[in-house]
Amino acid sequence: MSFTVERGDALMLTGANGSGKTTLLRCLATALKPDHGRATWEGVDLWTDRAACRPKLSLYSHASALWEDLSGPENLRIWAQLGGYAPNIEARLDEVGLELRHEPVRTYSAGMRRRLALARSLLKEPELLLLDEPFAALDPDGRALVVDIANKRRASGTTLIIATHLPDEAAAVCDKRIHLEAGRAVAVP
Amino acid sequence: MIIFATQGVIQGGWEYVWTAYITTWVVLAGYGVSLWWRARKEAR
Amino acid sequence: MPAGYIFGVVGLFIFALTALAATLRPGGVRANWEHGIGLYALGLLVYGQYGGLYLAPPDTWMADVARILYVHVPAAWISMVAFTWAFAAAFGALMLERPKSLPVLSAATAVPGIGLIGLAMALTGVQRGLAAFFGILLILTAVECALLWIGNRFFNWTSDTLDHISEASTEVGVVLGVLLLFLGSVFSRPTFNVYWTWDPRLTASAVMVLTFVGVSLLRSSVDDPITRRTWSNVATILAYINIPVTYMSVKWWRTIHQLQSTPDTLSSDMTFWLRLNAWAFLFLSIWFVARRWRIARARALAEAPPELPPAPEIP
Amino acid sequence: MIARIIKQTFQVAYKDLLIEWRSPQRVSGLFFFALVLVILVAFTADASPGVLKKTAGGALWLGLLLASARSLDLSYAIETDNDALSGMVRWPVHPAAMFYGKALANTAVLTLVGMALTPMVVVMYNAPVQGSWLQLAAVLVLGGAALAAPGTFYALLTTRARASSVLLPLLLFPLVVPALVAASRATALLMDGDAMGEAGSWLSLLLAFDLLHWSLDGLFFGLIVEER
Repeated sequence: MSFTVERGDALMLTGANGSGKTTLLRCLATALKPDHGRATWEGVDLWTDRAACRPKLSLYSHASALWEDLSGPENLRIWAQLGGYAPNIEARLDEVGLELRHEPVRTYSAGMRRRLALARSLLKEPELLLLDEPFAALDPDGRALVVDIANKRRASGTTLIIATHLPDEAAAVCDKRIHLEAGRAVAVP
Repeated sequence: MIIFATQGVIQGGWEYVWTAYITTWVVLAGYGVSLWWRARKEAR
Repeated sequence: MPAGYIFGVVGLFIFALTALAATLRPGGVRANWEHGIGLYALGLLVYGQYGGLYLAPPDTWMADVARILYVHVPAAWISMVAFTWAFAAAFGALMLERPKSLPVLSAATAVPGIGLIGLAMALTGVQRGLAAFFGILLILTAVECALLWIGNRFFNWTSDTLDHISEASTEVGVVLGVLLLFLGSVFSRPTFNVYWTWDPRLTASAVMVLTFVGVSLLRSSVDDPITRRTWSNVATILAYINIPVTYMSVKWWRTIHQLQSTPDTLSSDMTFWLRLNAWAFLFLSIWFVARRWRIARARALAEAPPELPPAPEIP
Repeated sequence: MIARIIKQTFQVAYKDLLIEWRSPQRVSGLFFFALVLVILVAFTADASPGVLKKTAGGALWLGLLLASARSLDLSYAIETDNDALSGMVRWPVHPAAMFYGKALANTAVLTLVGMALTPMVVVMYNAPVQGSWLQLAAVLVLGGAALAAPGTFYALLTTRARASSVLLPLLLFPLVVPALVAASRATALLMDGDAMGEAGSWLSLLLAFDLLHWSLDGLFFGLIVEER
């Protein structure tokens, strides 16, 4: 398969479990070396020049990359420091609808973790935001929040690629859609 | 039996020599056979 | 030239000839070319062991027990040699992932290497030894990089080729090392009256063998081929570099003096048989490595993913 | 670039130590684990007081070594729970910073456990320190660093490999034999009286081991941390 996204586009990837959505996103996020073929971002190869691409990309997936023994604000602060980003923690938490809590992440509910993980992936202010099942484990409020955040980012020029089982929710953000079947792009059923 | 060098010279000890040589041959031949066996298994 | 060397020269000649013939053969490499050196090694081994048992003179102090040396010492030397191959191949496998850097690195190590050797000529004492050591190390690196470049350019060597050689050499080294430890124990019973002494040589060998057993196990417990290659090559390099440090540390730790088992301290008749057996072990291990390399290559082919059609170009 | 790596190194180390600080049961668990081992060595050796005194250094370092294997496993468990390690690779945190940060934190934990363990060994093995306390502290720091650097390296390999809990000791323990020998000999000499002034040469061996592994392992870490 081969596809191109323009800057500021929002693309939806759909398909059954095991159709290759997550693998594709991980390749785009430089988490996985493509066995075959290649992907570029503004002409720069995503894998061979991954050092240059990584500051511009952000992947939000089921792996939250949070440290369980630290509190939510601490997690965000450390990630911001590691990347050298402005640690505007309270605004970030507010954006994803979390309060400033000092309990360790271990005590958080599944939905709260998802929101915190989303806040973490937004710390970078990425040019390309990859969302893997962003609506999973979230209540209707949470889903609306994700749609809202995604639309805001898109308006400010961020490119979005969303892999999801819920095309109806994602349709509120995306205007393009690719349907995958066994690793190949097929017509939307 | 071996008498541990009372006057400096060790006497006898052929049983140790034979142990050493036979072990060497068993190990080397055994490894060679295992290589042959594994190569055959891999070829199938 | 001492009499023992002629057998080595003949063996290396056979090896070079068969390898060259196999490489230059039109229509690809013929399987089993390494049997030539294997048969030669077997013949040498039978002759050498017979000589060690019956033809060599008994030692002045250890009498007939010293005959164990004709298997013990070659096992020690050649297990070390096999680990050296494993190290050199692991380094090569890492370098061949970036083949373009090879000529640069070769030149960048050759120049200071030659400079250091020149410096060593002018120096004396410890400084001379140090300069010579690092000079030789750099020149060896330069030579290996040059060889890797030639192999990559003209003989289609890849990272995988050398990784398989490293895998094979590690296993052969471990087999010889285990044999060495057992023989050392058999030898030490009549000479020191114990099965095991904590002398530096013995302890360092045991640690060395255990380290490489660990490397082999690491290799067998990683599933992804490329990850496995990188990890085990790095582990091989670290394990090899650790050998001299281990030896130094246990030497300082317990120093029980022990007869030196180098040819210089033995009578010339004994050195002849020692050399002969060492050559036999060397060629036998070359044969083993070659056989084991084929198995590793066959396994890699079996687990390789199926070929995909070429990817479309990105506009 | 270098300044950024150094900064990230300390940030990673700070993060690891903060996590240790937040769950102190981990470090205290390590301490008691090592203590039990030290006691068991004395029990099983069943040696006379004179001999026991000589084994004190060895027992201390054996306890620390076995505790270090546990502690290294745990130091990666916090990263792999939610895949924070891959998150750091892609953030991107420089591999060298990840290695040196984690190794520094592990060194700190091991040295701390060692320092708490030393008085226990002194009392139970009846081995009062006759050498200088400063040198003993140096042995603990350098020895902790010597276990931590290859440990941080190999623990990453083994957390991702199959049969990891068996593999780490098999890979790590033979490799750290020089450090173990040097640290335990130096400790024993400092406790039992260093008539020949040999402790210094053991310390320099330890230092050489540290230099070798802190440089090489940091260099190679980038090759192994990336999931291809």
